[in-house]
Amino acid sequence: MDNSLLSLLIWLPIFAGVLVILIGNERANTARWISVAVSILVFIISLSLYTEFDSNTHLMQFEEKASWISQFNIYYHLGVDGISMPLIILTTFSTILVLVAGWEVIQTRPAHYMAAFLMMEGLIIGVFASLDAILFYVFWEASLIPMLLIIGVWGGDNRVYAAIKFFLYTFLGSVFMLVSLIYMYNKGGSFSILDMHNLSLTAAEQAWIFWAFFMAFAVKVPMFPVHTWLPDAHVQAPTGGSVILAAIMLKMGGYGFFRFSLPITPDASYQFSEVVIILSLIAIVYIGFVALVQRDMKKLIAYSSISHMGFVTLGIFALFLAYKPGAAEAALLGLEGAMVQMISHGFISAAMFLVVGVLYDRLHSREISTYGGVINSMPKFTGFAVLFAMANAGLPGTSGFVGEFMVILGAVQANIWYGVLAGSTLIVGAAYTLWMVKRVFWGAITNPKVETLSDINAREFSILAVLAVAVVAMGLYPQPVIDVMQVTIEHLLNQALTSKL
Amino acid sequence: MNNIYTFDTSTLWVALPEIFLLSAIVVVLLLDLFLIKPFKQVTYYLTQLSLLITGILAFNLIGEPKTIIFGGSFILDNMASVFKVFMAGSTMIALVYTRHYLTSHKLYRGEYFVLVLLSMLGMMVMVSGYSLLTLYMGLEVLALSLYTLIAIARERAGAVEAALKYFVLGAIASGLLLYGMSMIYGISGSINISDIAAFAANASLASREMLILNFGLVFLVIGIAFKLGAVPFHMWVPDVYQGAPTSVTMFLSTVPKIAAVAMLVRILVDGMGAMHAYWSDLFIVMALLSIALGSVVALMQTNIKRMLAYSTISHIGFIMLGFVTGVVSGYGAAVFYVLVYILMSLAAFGMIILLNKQGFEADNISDLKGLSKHSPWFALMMLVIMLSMAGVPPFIGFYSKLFILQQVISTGFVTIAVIAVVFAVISAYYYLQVVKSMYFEGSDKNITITASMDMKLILSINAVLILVVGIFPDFWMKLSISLF
Amino acid sequence: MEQIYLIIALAPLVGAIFAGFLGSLLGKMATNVVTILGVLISTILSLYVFNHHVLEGGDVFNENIYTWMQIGNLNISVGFLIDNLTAVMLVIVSFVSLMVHIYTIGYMHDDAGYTKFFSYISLFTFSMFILVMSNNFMQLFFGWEAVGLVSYLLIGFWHHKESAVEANFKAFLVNRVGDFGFLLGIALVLMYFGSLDYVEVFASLNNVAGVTMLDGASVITVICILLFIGAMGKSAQVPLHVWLPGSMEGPTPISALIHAATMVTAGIFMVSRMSPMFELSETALMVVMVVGAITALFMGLLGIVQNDIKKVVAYSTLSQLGYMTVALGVSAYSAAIFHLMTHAFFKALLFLAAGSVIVALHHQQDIRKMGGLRKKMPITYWTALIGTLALIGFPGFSGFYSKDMIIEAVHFSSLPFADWVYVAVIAGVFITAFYSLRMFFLVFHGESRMDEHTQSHVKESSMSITLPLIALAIPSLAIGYFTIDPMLFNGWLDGAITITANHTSIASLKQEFHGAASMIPHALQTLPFWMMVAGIVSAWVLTLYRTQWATWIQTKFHRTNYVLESLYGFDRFNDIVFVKGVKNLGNFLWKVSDSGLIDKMVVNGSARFVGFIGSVVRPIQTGYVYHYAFFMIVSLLIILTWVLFAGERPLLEL
Amino acid sequence: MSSEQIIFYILSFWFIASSLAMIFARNAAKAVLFLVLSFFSAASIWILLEAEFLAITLILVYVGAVMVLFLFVIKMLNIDKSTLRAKFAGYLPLGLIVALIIIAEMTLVLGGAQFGLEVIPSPARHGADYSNITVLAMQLYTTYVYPFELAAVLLLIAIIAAITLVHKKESTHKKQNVSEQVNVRAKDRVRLVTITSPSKEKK
Amino acid sequence: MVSLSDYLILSSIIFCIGLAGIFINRTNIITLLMCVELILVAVNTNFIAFSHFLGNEAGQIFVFFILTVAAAEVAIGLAILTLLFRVRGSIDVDVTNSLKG
Repeated sequence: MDNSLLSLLIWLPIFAGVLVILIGNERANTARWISVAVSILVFIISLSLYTEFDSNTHLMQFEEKASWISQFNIYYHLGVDGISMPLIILTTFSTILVLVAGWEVIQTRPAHYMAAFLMMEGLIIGVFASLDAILFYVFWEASLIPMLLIIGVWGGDNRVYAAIKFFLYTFLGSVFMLVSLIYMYNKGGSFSILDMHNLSLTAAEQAWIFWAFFMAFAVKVPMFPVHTWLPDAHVQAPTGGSVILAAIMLKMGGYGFFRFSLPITPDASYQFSEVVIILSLIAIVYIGFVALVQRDMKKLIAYSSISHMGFVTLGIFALFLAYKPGAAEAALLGLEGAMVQMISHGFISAAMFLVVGVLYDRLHSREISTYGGVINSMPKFTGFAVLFAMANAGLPGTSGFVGEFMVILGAVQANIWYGVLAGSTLIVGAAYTLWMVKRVFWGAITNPKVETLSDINAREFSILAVLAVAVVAMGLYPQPVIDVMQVTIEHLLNQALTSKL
Repeated sequence: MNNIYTFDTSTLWVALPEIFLLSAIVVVLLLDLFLIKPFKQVTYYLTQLSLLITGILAFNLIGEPKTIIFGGSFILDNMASVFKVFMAGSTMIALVYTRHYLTSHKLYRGEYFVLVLLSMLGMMVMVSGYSLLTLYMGLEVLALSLYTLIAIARERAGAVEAALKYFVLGAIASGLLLYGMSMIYGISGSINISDIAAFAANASLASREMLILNFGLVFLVIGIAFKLGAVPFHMWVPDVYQGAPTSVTMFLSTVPKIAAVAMLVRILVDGMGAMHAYWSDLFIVMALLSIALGSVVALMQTNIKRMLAYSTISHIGFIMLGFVTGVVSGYGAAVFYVLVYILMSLAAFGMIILLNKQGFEADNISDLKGLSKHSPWFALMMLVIMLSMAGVPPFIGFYSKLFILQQVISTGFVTIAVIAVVFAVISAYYYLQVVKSMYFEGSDKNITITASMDMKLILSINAVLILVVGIFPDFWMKLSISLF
Repeated sequence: MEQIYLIIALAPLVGAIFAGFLGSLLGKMATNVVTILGVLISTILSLYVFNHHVLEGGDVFNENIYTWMQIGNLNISVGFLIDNLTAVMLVIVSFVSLMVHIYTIGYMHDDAGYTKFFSYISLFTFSMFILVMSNNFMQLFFGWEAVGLVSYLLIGFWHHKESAVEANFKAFLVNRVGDFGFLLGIALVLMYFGSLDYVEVFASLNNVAGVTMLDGASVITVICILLFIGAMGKSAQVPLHVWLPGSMEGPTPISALIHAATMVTAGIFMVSRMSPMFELSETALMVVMVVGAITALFMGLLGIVQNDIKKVVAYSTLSQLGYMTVALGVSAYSAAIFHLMTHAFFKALLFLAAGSVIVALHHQQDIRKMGGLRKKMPITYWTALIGTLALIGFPGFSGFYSKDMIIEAVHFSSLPFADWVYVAVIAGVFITAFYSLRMFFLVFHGESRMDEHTQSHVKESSMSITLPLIALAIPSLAIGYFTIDPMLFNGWLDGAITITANHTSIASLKQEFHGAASMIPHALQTLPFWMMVAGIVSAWVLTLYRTQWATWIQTKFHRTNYVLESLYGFDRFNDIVFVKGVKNLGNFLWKVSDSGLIDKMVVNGSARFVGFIGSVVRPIQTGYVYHYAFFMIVSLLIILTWVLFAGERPLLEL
Repeated sequence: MSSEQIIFYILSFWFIASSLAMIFARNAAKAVLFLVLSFFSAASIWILLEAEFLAITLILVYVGAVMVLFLFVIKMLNIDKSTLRAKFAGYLPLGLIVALIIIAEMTLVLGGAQFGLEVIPSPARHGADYSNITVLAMQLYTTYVYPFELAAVLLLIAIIAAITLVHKKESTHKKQNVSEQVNVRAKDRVRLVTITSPSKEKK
Repeated sequence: MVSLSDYLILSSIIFCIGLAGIFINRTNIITLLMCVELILVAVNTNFIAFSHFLGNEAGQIFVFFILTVAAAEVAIGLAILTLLFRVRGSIDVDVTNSLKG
């Protein structure tokens, strides 16, 4: 592969999206075929990131650099390392699923729907691949636009509120990041993220910058107490939107912590790590309880997403307390656990939302009480649903276990009580997930409409099967994923532990 | 004594664009009188041609060394030439949109074009003005033409009311400005910017000169703030934007901002640059008030023109922040912002005009309902425009804000930057209202677009530019900085 | 050898996958052939492994199969540790599983989920193998949860029954509570030992022995108790026992395999596996012992008032698990494993027999509606009799040896509260005998209380059902006699179990032990035997001889009866505190805190606040031009004043 | 007190008094006349300042033309009837306070300390040969030729504006359009309509 | 002798009377136009006074142009006023508030 692999990954879907818009809704089938074909192509191309990836170095790979806005030394600078590469592949992977899932479900303006997702794919890849802060910010914000439209145009009854809330919430979060990026540019004369890693900052500066970043990333993750956009957005978004939102967009926040907060403001991260950890634990426990009483399936999964993402932030920020000189394993467990959790959550939440989507397409209700005894009419589907539910509950052998396991192991070493609180998700997580499974899938049929449900068709089956394979494979053998990020994370750990003061 | 009073005709070429334009105005005016109905369109084309030639003439002067003629009243520098080119270009675009509006609202009259050209002339005078007197004269030429343009829809009560308000307040503002000018003249003994600059540079702190300069400065700043439409001298903006015929609003909200900024630069930067510390304090307050009030009050609006008026006030706040920095690159950022703002504002009003139907102003946000169904392309364009105004990347509006913020932060005003971005987020809400209307809400009304091809084409190019320049903003940023 | 171990583990998995994905295509026959074949291979190879390790004294096998995760120096792998303990467990699991597989052919013959069922039980077998063969905590946890998953699926196998669905949810959750402790224990192990590998952990036990945490608690104690909480969940010790009776909602073969013979004993196995660690903490051992004793006694009592045939067996399982736990507590790990083994056989037998009855009576489970089945179902009768006698510890039967050893071990224990526990386990013997025989008599003896229709159809079950009964009856009868010596005293489990010198129960037992045969006459002189006899007699009296006395006792001791029938109120407590409490808490957090406070007040509130400010500021724009002028002029005044007198550089001083 | 001062103060008094009278006048026409009085005072003061040309211009242009225009409009629109000022009293005190404060501040700034005779002495009076008009004219047509041209443009705008805004075109009278009449065709006059009878349609 | 300061203060008073006139006056718009004229006269007086004391004619020139502009302004102002009268039937300030908010 030549050097412009990442550019190809970014721009191919975006231009394909434009093309699909031009094809128009009238020729919907052409649009669908092209979209799916492009997404598969992009996925295949992105796989070469994995195959050609050198996991023995923390340095950026597949780098591209060209002057963009010379006024500010802004470069079109792309590159990936062990943190971003898996997330890019996750993105390309999820997009295929979403496009296939929307194949016949989306009947209003199908071409635009497909185009929005394709463009979003490109933009999100851009987020993960950017090595220039402004380029990053541009992609970061731009990716809001297609999501805004996806929620607003194809969403549920209260979509307008949800879409605008989503947009403003995340927009508000990220503008502070912009200010701090500019601040660092003024200080260091470069918008390159890697240069910012080496920029020396005083304690006060770090604190301000840390919180500015925190605003941006915490909203995106989302962390307690800035999470309330998520349930609304998820519930109102069409299935595909929820999937991308949960599977990828939330990861942008976690990625931000990895890429910006830890290396740029290590001392502030250390100083405020307990605050973040406590917020994460609140997210895990408190949100777990909130999830338990939800009556809307999507809302339940949305809340469970918040809870699961709490592990990501917990894992990241536990490193400072878990690290002991000479024994980096605990800190690494947390950090890598956070990464693994992000990827795994990408699969599982996507799967869960698709599961709800399958039901919603049939009965147009997300209320748990509408269902009951679905297994009787949809046994195959229930099989998948239960598998994913178990993964959501963190059952060993599924990917859901790996991240949580690692983070809990790490957190316990930071402070036993962190571990206790985090571990409570074993109970609460199982409770809300399986209670929903129980009320939706098991039992006798109470609603006559459930009886008429037809089991998943080949298209739905294949989507769920692919996800199931991914979930189980990663649960049984996570090492390949860890291999890829190991060196990078170790380097990151060093950065986070090296004081800038 | 007589030898002081000279008039050197050999330097007149420097004012060639103005001279040409004035001649062209006379030609258009006279020709229009004799044109019979079927050929009325000739006025339009002639106007466009005049603007084109004016623009070309101005373009040719780019790169000429700084020249001051007419006894110090007139300056030719790169800023002046570039601004003139931009003004000519923007006016041409505006006129493309205008023609559609005028025909559909039965306002098509030759005088309209003459007045636009006259205001253009006034703005060119302002841009090149290098004495308080010429600046004032240019300002009045512009203002009087605008009053007339607004009132040209004379059957409409709103338009007349808007014109009247603008007129009365404008007159007061002129009075204040003149009062300030008299003070500056009285203390410095000259009305030439260069003399004033020299005087201000030499005035020592806490001296009598400083006191009077400052005293005059307050009035000058107010006069300029009024022209820009900054809070608390913004009251005319929403009423005039709403009341005026849309084509006039479009013109009024765009090109004159360049002139106002040019006047600001001439008086405050070129003339009172030494007193930056004094006027920048005022600017900070007014800029933040503008950003805040513009963002917050716009939330409440249902009329899209009025909403854009408040949004303009907010944008003006950002532009003023550029001048707060007191450094060349900051001024460059402000100029960049102005140019970007004009590009966006033209497109936004162009969209409103595009949606006009025979005699019906589509100026409520709800009139855009369901646009994305009936005309996805233009809905997309409007989306781009609105998000760009909100400052969302990758559109050009983001880079202008970025540039300003970068400058503001580098001067040490981090808090100001934070306040500004928070309000930028608030303002995003009302831009989203437009997006909401277009995309999220259906409508049983069938929106048909009746505009001619040239209008559609130019509008599309205009909107696409918002994206394209957004992707490659480097040149324009550099250009803006190079003007100082 | 590695291949053999792999085949043992994977053969059932292959069967499970085959049955799960292709079962519906291939039909019932192919499904059960494949799955049974898989388990059969495992059984044969298990016997081979047993022979290799236990009988021939082969070396302990401890190798990693693949690296699950490598972080820094921390290696977490999937691997096998095969020693005598594992070998014994393999045999038990594979044998019982094989029997249950065969039994299922008949039992589930008409069920719609036939192939699925086979898939599940094969999957279970695989998971159980992984659990017992594991050489590290992660894999142990994996197996631990995997058996839990299958248990969940199988309890809810008849998913149309609301009670079954309720029960499996409950089972999973209660197990999760245990797992929560277990996982924390594992995390602490990693924290203090730096490894999750058994061998490495045990090797560095001495380094950690004196370490304390959390203001003085011994690390080892904390870890052991946390791990034991896991065991409590899986092995259904009080108070985490509440799920086990409910699990009887599953098909009977499951009750036999999972909820009697194998899975529930995983906790016992785990603690035995961890014996080097538990040995270092008296406190932990004591906790184990006391919990076990409470379970053994009080769960047995509940068996008395049960009328559901499976529930009675279930409570007896709880009680027997309590015995095993007690044995663990007094460091008689081998006795626990021994009882585990015998219990596996006779309890599986009892369940299968119960199942046979249930099938014969068209899924009638209430023992008050049975009676007099002895004639109609002779094989079931005789095998059930063997099972019952083994359960109550009738001398000579397998249960006799194992239970007697446990009682004696408690007797020799020097732990605090050991005396009380001794009393409890002795009392348990009476209770066990009483409820077991009560059930036995009610089912097989006396008048038939069935309706006409059922009675006319009752007949002995088919071959596939009776065959396993017979196959299980043989070990239930004899295995105790043959294995007590090698298992407890002659080193079958030596390599796998560590007992420190100060825990002398087993050593004392060894001194007392003079061969299996001599235990029988000896037993006649001991209290437990007579307690058992008393139990049998009272059962006979109350069920066959003077049934009205039972009613009298029930009314006379109605309070006690109420306590027992309400199962000590555990369920109600859980319902009120956990189910309702958590729901209320969740609703509070959701409605009040999350959507009320954060979302409505802070988030939407700030949006509304901005809107409010807007609506306040907006009327300033009155539309009157003189207001605008006034505004301008006042602004002029303010600015002028500010510039002249205030600001950073005031120009004038007043 | 010199005579110049006395004259100045008298004129100032008149100036201020008539200005105040103007803004308080209830009748628009009277207000115009008070303004004329103000302009006279102003012109007189300008003469004190030796700006004779401008003083004359003020009288001629303003009083002679602009004020007449005002009066003309007032009479034309018939708006000299005094309308009651409903909320007049409410705004008066506030307005006066604001105005007084501004005056006070301006006085502070412009007072003797800055522009007193000690700081800027009164210049010597010009001699009899001084022609204010000549001096201004010399500059106007040389140095200030550019603004002068602009003034012309401005007046042009005023003309265009006045005509554009106020001039009524067609509405007042009908007129013939000869070319239209000549070029008319028959089909422009008569439109042939095919009328289908409803009964036919029904079948 | 009359000092420059006196002239300036006089004009400032007139200036403020003009300003005050605008917002305390709501009889009709024509009075507003007259107030504006008052303001301009005040400014002119400033310029002339400065011009006189500085011995510099630029101020007077400036006044010349201000007078021109003012005349033109009045023409346009009155034109707009006439229009307003046509569309509204009144030139009361109080009724011209259809645009607000």
